[in-house]
Amino acid sequence: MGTLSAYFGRIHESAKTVVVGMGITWRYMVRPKEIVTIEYGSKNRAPKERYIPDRHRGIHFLETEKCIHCHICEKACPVDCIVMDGSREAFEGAWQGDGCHISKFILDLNKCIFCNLCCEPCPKDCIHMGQEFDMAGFTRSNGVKNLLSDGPWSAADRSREAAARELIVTAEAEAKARKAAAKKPA
Amino acid sequence: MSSEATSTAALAPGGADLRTEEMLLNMGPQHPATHGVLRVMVRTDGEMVLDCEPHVGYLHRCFEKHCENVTTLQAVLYTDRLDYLTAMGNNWGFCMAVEKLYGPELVIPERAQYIRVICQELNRIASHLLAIGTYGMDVGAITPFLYCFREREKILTIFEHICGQRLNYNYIRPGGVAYDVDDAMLALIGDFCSYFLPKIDEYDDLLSGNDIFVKRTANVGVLSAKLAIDYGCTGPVLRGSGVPRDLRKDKPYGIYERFEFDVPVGSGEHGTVGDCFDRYMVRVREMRESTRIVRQALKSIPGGEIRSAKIKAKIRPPKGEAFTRIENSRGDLGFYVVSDGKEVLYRVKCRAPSFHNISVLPEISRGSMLADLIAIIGSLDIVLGEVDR
Amino acid sequence: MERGAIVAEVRKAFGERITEVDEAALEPFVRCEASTWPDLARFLKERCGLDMLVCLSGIDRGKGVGLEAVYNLERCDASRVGIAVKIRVPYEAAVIPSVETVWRTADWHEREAWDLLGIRFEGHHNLVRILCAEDWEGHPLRKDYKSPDRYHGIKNNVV
Amino acid sequence: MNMDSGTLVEWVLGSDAGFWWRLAGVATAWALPITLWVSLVGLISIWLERKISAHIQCRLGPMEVGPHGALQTIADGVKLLAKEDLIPEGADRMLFALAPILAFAGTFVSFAVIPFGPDLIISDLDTGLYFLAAIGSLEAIGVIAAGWASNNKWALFGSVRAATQVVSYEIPLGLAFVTVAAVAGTLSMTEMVEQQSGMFWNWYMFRNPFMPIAFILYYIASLAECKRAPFDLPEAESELVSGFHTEYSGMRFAIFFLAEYAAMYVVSALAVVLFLGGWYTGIAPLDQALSASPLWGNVVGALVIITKSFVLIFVQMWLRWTLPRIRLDQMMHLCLKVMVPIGMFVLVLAALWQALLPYEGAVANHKPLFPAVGSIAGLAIFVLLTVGAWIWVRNTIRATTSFKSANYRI
Repeated sequence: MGTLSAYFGRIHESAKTVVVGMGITWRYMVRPKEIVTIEYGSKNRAPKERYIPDRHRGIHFLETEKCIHCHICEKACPVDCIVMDGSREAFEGAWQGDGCHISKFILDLNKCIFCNLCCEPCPKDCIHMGQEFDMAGFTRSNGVKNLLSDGPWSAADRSREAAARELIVTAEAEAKARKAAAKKPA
Repeated sequence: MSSEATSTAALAPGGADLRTEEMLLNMGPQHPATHGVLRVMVRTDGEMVLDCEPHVGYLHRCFEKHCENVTTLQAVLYTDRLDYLTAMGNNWGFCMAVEKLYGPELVIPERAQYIRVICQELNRIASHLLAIGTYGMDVGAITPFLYCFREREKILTIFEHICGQRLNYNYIRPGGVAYDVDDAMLALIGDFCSYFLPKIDEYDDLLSGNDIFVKRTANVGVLSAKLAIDYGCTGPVLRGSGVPRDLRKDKPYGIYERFEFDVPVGSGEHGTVGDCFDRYMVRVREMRESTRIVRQALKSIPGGEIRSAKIKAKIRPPKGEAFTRIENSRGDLGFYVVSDGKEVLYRVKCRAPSFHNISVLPEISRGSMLADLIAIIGSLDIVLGEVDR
Repeated sequence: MERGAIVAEVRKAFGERITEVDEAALEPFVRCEASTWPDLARFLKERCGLDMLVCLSGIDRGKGVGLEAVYNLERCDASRVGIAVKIRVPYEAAVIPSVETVWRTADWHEREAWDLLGIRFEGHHNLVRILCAEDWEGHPLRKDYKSPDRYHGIKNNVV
Repeated sequence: MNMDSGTLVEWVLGSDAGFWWRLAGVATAWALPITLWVSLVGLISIWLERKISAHIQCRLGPMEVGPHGALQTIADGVKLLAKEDLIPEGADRMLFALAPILAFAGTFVSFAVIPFGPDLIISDLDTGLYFLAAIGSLEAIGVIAAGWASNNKWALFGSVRAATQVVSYEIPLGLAFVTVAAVAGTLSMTEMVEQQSGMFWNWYMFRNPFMPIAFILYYIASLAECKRAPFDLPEAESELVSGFHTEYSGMRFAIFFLAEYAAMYVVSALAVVLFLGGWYTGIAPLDQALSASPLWGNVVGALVIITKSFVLIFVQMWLRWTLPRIRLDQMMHLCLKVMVPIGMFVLVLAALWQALLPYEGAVANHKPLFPAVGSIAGLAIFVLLTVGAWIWVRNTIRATTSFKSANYRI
């Protein structure tokens, strides 16, 4: 009798666990609001700023006006994906940085591992990890970006850059005002 | 499996009247169940595995050589790529070794310690979720895998908020952590904890309690405690064999001595101690314990600095040698670092838990069936990025 | 048994064969000659209970010193007492007796050290490369290693 | 449409001169709609499988091609057609090409005896059930041939597993067949359905207290027969890469795929005919009203049988996305040590019940008291099983929460 009850006990146990498992899967199946995936490129998707965190490490953007061409980011890069060139003297076709002239700022995204090590030591805080992450292309040269000519890729980055610029302008104006105020009594 | 193992031995050619032919089966490096690029040479007799031999090295990326060529700070992000499912732990392990070189004067700020613990435990949950999910898939249950990924996704998003990346964090740095965590993020983690605990019950109902699953994993791949220690197995693999060894308890690093948690060990609920089910169950229970730790840490996290001022931007570890280990989600992750006082470390050796855990595979899979071999590989939960480094 | 006791016992049993002991280092260690190592290994495992070989690190100490193998041993109980054993061998005779029969995990670790640093472990049953390809030339973690320009016709882009 | 098999055969054999033409004509006339139907079943059930699995797993599933991805399968079919037809080196080329056709033929021929409506049956054989049992295992030959011809060890493993599984599960399947036959007293499909007319408690499922168990046995065995999870060992993708069709690609793979889904339909439709009242809705007045017009009787009958079949297919899918896969020895254990003995007992007891309390059936409109006891007992057992399952689920499953956070959107 013991073996018989064990035999049917086993069947009971198996059937029970199968049914319980089916209960769980049923519960999810009939609840569309549990669905966590979204369609790629869905129009219902919120704008990127909403779901990409602020600290997201996407494709870099550079505030060219601030850059002083100090090569620190180039040195910090563990995979040598940044190549920059420029000089203190003005020359044709160069970008005017903060007293410097940069002629080249190439970022090879094929190599980049998005570690943020280039942004951290920047003395002028001018290179940033942006919000754009879509870098698919048909050729490898597609991944090589010239940060001087290619601006921020996404709207979020553009607005962030604009905000940063505004900050500089206001800071400069404030500094000027302070200087003027300091001069007056003298 | 023991009785079946002996019967297989009798079935082996020469032992039986019926002459059967052995087959040499090459499993991997491209096989859905090898969790990466592991190649296992299997000698089979029908469905029975007579012997198997794992071949590793298909993912060798010269981690140790890299570390001899990049600065200490840059080496941190190479550790991300070891056990890419527990990158926080790798960061921490490496940073701990570097910090040890600085000697006891180096004090890591309290807040950084707490953030480290929270991140590490969340990462442990994420890693175990993947281990459980893929284990379900190895034995044929695909749905739990997706459920686990759903939860893991939330943890990864939390990490994305904290440090900007989902997998290769490069977050824990020598002397502290890279960025501060704001209160909203901490609240988010708290919300996740309360959401997550009931989900573990669900996995228990759906997978761990399922009779087919239990029958597939119980008494399969029994790893005795002695063998596990002999092979240097650590983490859930060792604990599954009933050995309650956990560095967080035995040699508390960081601030682990402040938290209350248990060390789950395999008890042979449905079979022998040290079988696949025990290893699996240890992981499930560890997720609960990790959630406990995270909650305690969230309660008592102080404010303040997140990076020690003693470590400058240019990290030049003092001359010396240090070997430290942390309890990563797959076992004891150790780093042996040798510094000659330069910015670049002289030698970095990584003691990878998966490297030990996979080496025990031939011992525990002899005499099992082919389907069991898959279950055993899954229960060892190896990450080839770490085995091959 | 504390670490000090282990060291004392080892000293008592091996005397002069232990060439150096440093308990004050960040990683306390015992140093011995390669010939002493099998005996010491067995002694440490059987008498001192260090039943787990946590890590075997091969280190190239540079010209004039040679190669070094560091064995981190530990007792797998709550105390987790451990000690490192360091063995130094010259480049020209980089041979250390294998301890794969003492701790079975040494099998793969010794293969790795052979693969990456070229330390030969005598008595190992299958000392072949484990991480690098079987036909790889040289031992990459040696300090004098030069990476080949080509491997099977594939150009090496790393400068 | 009403074409009696006897007359059809006579018609074909009738004239010597046009025999082959007539045979070809009849074959085409029947094969074409069945081919279309098989393709349609394949399309629908593959789409269903994708959507069901997706919704079980909190996913959306295919959404792009057609509304809710309804045309995704067609797109995939086109892709498979356009793919290169690969035959691995060292393969047995002829057998390799033949195997998918063999596998498909077995399932395809089964449609010949499966009724869709009172008159919608290609051939109402007197030995319909027997024919099905015989022809159903033809698929195994195709699978074995595929595994052998591929010259791939994984494929060979898969095919040997398939052989083991299909051959051993023929036994409980056959036992379930015999149980129904013992109750029905016939092997003809249409006659069996006719016997189940009237209210739904006339269905064989509730004919006596053992029939629900026979149904469950049949269902489990049929899962194994068409290699569905948890019995998907022959193509266990995590163990054997893809089992017997590892080396197949393009159209040949598509044929295997189609055969699998067609087999799912065949076993489900068979379950409907054998246990669930065939084309009858189970509500006597409705059936009577419909059968007044042969056209409506057939159309609604076909719809009913298809709906019931798809409900069973749905359960197959539901099971597949819930359960892990069992091991080979456990599969054999389940078959030989659990299902065969229980099937035997069920057969003996059902036959005894039938002998002691004969049920004349609704056809004769003769309803004595005792047979009603059988139906009541059968219904009671069924309700008991259902309620028991419900209680298990209620008592075990705990409530879970959705993720809510005021702070960030995850």
